[in-house]
Amino acid sequence: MYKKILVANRGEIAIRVIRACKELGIKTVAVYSDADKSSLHVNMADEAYNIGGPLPSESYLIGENIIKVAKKTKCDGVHPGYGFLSENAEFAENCVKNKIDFIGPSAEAIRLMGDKITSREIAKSAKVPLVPGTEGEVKDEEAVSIAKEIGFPLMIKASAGGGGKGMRLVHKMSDFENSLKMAKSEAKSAFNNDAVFIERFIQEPRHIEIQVIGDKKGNVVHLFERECSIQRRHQKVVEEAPSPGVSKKTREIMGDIAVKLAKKVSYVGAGTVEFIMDQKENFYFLEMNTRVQVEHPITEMITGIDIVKEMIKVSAGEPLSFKQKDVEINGHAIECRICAEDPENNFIPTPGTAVYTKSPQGPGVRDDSSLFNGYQVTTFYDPMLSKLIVWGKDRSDAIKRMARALDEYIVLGLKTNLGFLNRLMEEKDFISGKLDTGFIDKHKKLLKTPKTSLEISSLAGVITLHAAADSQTSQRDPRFTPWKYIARRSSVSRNSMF
Amino acid sequence: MYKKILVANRGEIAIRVIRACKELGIKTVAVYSDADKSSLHVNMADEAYNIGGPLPSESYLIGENIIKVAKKTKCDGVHPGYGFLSENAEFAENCVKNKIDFIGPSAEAIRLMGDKITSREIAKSAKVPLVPGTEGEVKDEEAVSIAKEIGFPLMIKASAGGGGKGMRLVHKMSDFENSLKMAKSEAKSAFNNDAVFIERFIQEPRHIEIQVIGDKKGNVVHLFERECSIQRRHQKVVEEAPSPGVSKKTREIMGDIAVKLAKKVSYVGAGTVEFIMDQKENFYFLEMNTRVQVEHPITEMITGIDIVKEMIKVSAGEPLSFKQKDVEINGHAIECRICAEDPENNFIPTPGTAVYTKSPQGPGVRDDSSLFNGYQVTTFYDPMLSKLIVWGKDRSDAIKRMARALDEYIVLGLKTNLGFLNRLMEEKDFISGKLDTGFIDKHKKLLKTPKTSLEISSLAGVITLHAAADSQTSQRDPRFTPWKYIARRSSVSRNSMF
Amino acid sequence: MKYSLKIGKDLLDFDLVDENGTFKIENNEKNYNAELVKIDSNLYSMILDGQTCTIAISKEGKSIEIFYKGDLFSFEVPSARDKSSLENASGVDKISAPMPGRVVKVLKGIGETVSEGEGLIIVEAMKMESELKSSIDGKVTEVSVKDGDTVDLGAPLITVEAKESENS
Amino acid sequence: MKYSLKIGKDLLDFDLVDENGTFKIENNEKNYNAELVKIDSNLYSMILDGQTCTIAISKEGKSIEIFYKGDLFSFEVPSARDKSSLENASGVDKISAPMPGRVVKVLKGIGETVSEGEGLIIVEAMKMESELKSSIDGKVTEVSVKDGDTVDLGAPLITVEAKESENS
Repeated sequence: MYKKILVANRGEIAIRVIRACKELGIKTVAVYSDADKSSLHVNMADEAYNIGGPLPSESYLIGENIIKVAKKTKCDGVHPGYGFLSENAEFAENCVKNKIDFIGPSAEAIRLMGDKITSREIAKSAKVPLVPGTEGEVKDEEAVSIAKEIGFPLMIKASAGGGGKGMRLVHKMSDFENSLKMAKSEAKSAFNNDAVFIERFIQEPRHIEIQVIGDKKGNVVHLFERECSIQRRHQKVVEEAPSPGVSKKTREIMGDIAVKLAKKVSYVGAGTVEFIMDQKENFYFLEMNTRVQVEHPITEMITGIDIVKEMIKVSAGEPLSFKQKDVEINGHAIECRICAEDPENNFIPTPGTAVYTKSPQGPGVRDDSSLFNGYQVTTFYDPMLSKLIVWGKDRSDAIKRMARALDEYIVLGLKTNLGFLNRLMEEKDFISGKLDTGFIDKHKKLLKTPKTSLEISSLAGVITLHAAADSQTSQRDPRFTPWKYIARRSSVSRNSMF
Repeated sequence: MYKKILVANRGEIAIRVIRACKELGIKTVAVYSDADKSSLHVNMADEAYNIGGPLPSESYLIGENIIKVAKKTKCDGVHPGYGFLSENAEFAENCVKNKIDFIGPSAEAIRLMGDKITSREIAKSAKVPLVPGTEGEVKDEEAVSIAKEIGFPLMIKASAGGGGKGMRLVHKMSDFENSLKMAKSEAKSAFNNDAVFIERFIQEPRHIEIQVIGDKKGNVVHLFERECSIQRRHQKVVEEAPSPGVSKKTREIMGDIAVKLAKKVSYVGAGTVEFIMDQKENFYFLEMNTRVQVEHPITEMITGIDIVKEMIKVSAGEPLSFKQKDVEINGHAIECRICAEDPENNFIPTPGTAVYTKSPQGPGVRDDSSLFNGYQVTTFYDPMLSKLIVWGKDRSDAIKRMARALDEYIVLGLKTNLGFLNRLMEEKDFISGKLDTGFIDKHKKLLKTPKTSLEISSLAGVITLHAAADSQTSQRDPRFTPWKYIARRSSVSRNSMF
Repeated sequence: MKYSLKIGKDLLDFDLVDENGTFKIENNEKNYNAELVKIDSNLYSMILDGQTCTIAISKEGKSIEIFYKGDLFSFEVPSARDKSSLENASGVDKISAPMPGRVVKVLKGIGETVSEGEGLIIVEAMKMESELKSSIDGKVTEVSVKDGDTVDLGAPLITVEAKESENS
Repeated sequence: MKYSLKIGKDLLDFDLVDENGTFKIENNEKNYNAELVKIDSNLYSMILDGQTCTIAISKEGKSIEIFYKGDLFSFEVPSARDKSSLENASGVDKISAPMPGRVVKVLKGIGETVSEGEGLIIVEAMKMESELKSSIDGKVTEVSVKDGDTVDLGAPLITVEAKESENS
């Protein structure tokens, strides 16, 4: 087992890895940029080293410098987390060259799955379903028979295209030939190239992904699926496991396929095979992420497997501590990504300082956060503040618990998506599991702060104002702030019955 | 199901019940004493009412007033938590008389199990093993045969006794008659009464208890055992489930016996049957607690059953949501009670203010606490600050996780047992599961703060002193406190490598 | 006592009577009974007509931030000038940079007519592009940046004036 | 610079050199390199010879409380008088009430000889009885309470003086 691991990341995932190391008895080295001097991950590691400026390209992305720190501090492993260098094959290779284990798959596996074309080819060879379509140009004479084969609805797209020009959604055969003509003529005039290709159009698509994990003995096990259809700006915001839209049978098939794909590239460590799925459970390969995923905790909650510890162990050469038949789904888990962003304003990030925060506690609640009072959200990094994860005995139980936990969460000082998430947990369509990646667009009312909240807040605001004014006129003790004043006075007169 | 529940308690258990109610969609009413005006349980409930002075006898113990609040606020249920009125049969009766459900067993069941003699008789009739012994005086002529029957080691105790006088521990038959004589003569001279009785002496006893839960249809299910042998002042401080000292076979027998006992009194709700067990797994009935137990969360963690929600549901008339065959042990859970007390000084409570606190987070960690910055520990109530609970896939995993979580816990402002608990998680005998109720006495070194901690703390202390002195001489801006000064200056010069 | 709070462009007027720590408040013809109990540095219980609400409050200078049920409300104490300007001219939408970033594309030029909700400019920060939209119907009267400019937080970007204010 | 801290009856002496925010500290012939980085209101990282320690600090007046690894250490800034009295007469143990409570039993009377660790008085608070013990060998010179008395925090209870100090 490793003696000391360098954590080549920041924020909650760096903390996650440090916690796993502590529980495994492994020492940790943190690295940090100038912007992260007083971050929690720096505080929690055994040693910490500054690696440069606040921009990722000045610090967290410079593999060379990170390897220097690892060597100087005698680390025998580097954990890349997600993002930054986690899917950088060259960095993985350089770690190994410097006799430091890269905790993740081989550089080769990263390279193969990282390339869109190669990964599709591998997927095809592993019989992983791809979105039906012509990869190349469609000739007029074959178009109709191809369209029949692909099935409807389908999408005609300009080969040279982009921006919606030369694109046609076709719902039935009788419209096909006409649409094809129009698309081609549009493509011709827009790009001076009338080549088009055809692809099945996935209506109300769901984002479903399978967690896999492999060891160096050639074992690969899948840990079931996660549904990540609730997205904004094409980024996940709420994830759950298992998916309310995946049947037992589909789950097994998807799992087997993901394992087969991972085995094709001798996959070691944690990885995720992403699929797009329609509402009839037809699913198609999107891509494979060759690293630990942001939303890995929900899988941990329903399987009892600590994915981060397991990836460290298999990287150190241990066999997986379980076989496929040992893993079972127990209950239901949901994760909400709590972000500094403004749902009312297209989820635009809201940099600033979290002056006061309070995290939920109690049964079934896990908070993987990097927050503290005074935490600063800068423009340099992702505005995610915390991952709030709950477990419940079933989906309904988990949703109610998430609602309760979100209600306990307090972040004062910057706008967050907490209110939106609060409302989401009470939205009928979410509760009934009717999810697709267009969910948020279809439920725009969830983005608005309720009138009653403004009303209640304004009352608290006016009392604050009054207390400040009042204390100014009656001030005796300079330390007798309006706050103390309110607390001392009104607590005495609180609803008393006797 | 209930519409509104009054929570007749304070602190973490009141919060626990409020959380369960929120997740069940039930409104809550809190009651509070003058000392608890700004407590979290008051803040988290939908409504809150003051019920009197800070002494429990002035507030939380006055059932009459609590029922008045429940009636006025139209509550249909009262949850008593633990302590206070939770095992008060009269209060349970009065709730029912006022058409409010007492969420717990019937007044009859509370009464029967609350009386030491009656509960022993019921236990006997349910074939629950009792500590072998004569209940009454032992006559000289029968003494030897009784001693043989009871077995060694045994204890001779003065019937009129107390304080160790007239007490003899006898290890073998050959010492018996002589010891009996001495005990009797000692009893005679101390109490002017030479009557003695004999009881089996349980060496290195373990405290093992079985969680049971029953519904109004006559179903009772047990949720396995908890081991609570780590005690100070005869009070539990660390609990775990399952017990490392209980075999599968003993677990089944104990569970069956506990269910039988509960059925004898038509038990409804959550209850606990407590046993004393020797190191060979012989176990004997101690008592039954007819309420939710402080340490219930560890059972929740290994079974996935929410005990508090379940007791609310069965009280409302729903059948148990599971059968005996459905419940299984999954992993291992440990609870540490974090208390304001001084382990170096016989665990004496340490009232005061927790000026700054930080709770651990991350995988497998649950904190049921009533803490916040500024939380005051008074002499009116129990000094427990928090229950820290962890889950791990096995005992070793859980211990390491608890060590990690304790290490993250910060309570500044009053002495706590956190340091002791920290050291306990690294104690060989604890790790190997060699537990008995005398554990802490046998491991007194765990009570001492380590020299290195004093050394490190004193260095932080002297830097603080220096910064304060330094800023006094160089002060320009009055808001430029020593703290800001330290932060600003030293963060720049932190280990930089490039 | 009369108090006003400003949120966004709206002005809220209150009449508050302090009855020794419990407050009778009137706003918009509604009446409330409220109390505020301090828990922690910024954490309060507000008891509003008998119901408990958990609220976090911070006050700095003339601005008051209130966190309630996941949403953050930023109030300001309006100045006398604020009050009159709010009441008279609400027909100008000055868009400024919501965070430091880069201008990806200016979508509207000076003199162009825009409707409420129409995109004016695309800015990029934290790897995300955001389209900033007009909050009123009107005409673009000022464009302060061009494609590719990097801008600081609060930098003026583009201004729209309502048609009515054109006529005034 | 020379600094002293008092903890219990012990006086710790330090020599601290401030090298622009990193500190070279000498105590008891040991040398340390330390830095302190502020995280939160009371939370600090101390980097001690390259290793990170999480520490919480509060300072009020002349007392400094440090939380480290679950233990709380209360230091005081010794006054000049403290220093001399600490150095000269350590032979008096004045027991005072560790919390408000009730005296259950006074175990030793005036003039009685006691050894270190021997029980002097039993007090009750928060439903628990505690025996307070002598920290020195000596003689009881003062008993300020009797059985059943209720006492406030810090009330003097009983005083033991060492035999040596008797002779002085």
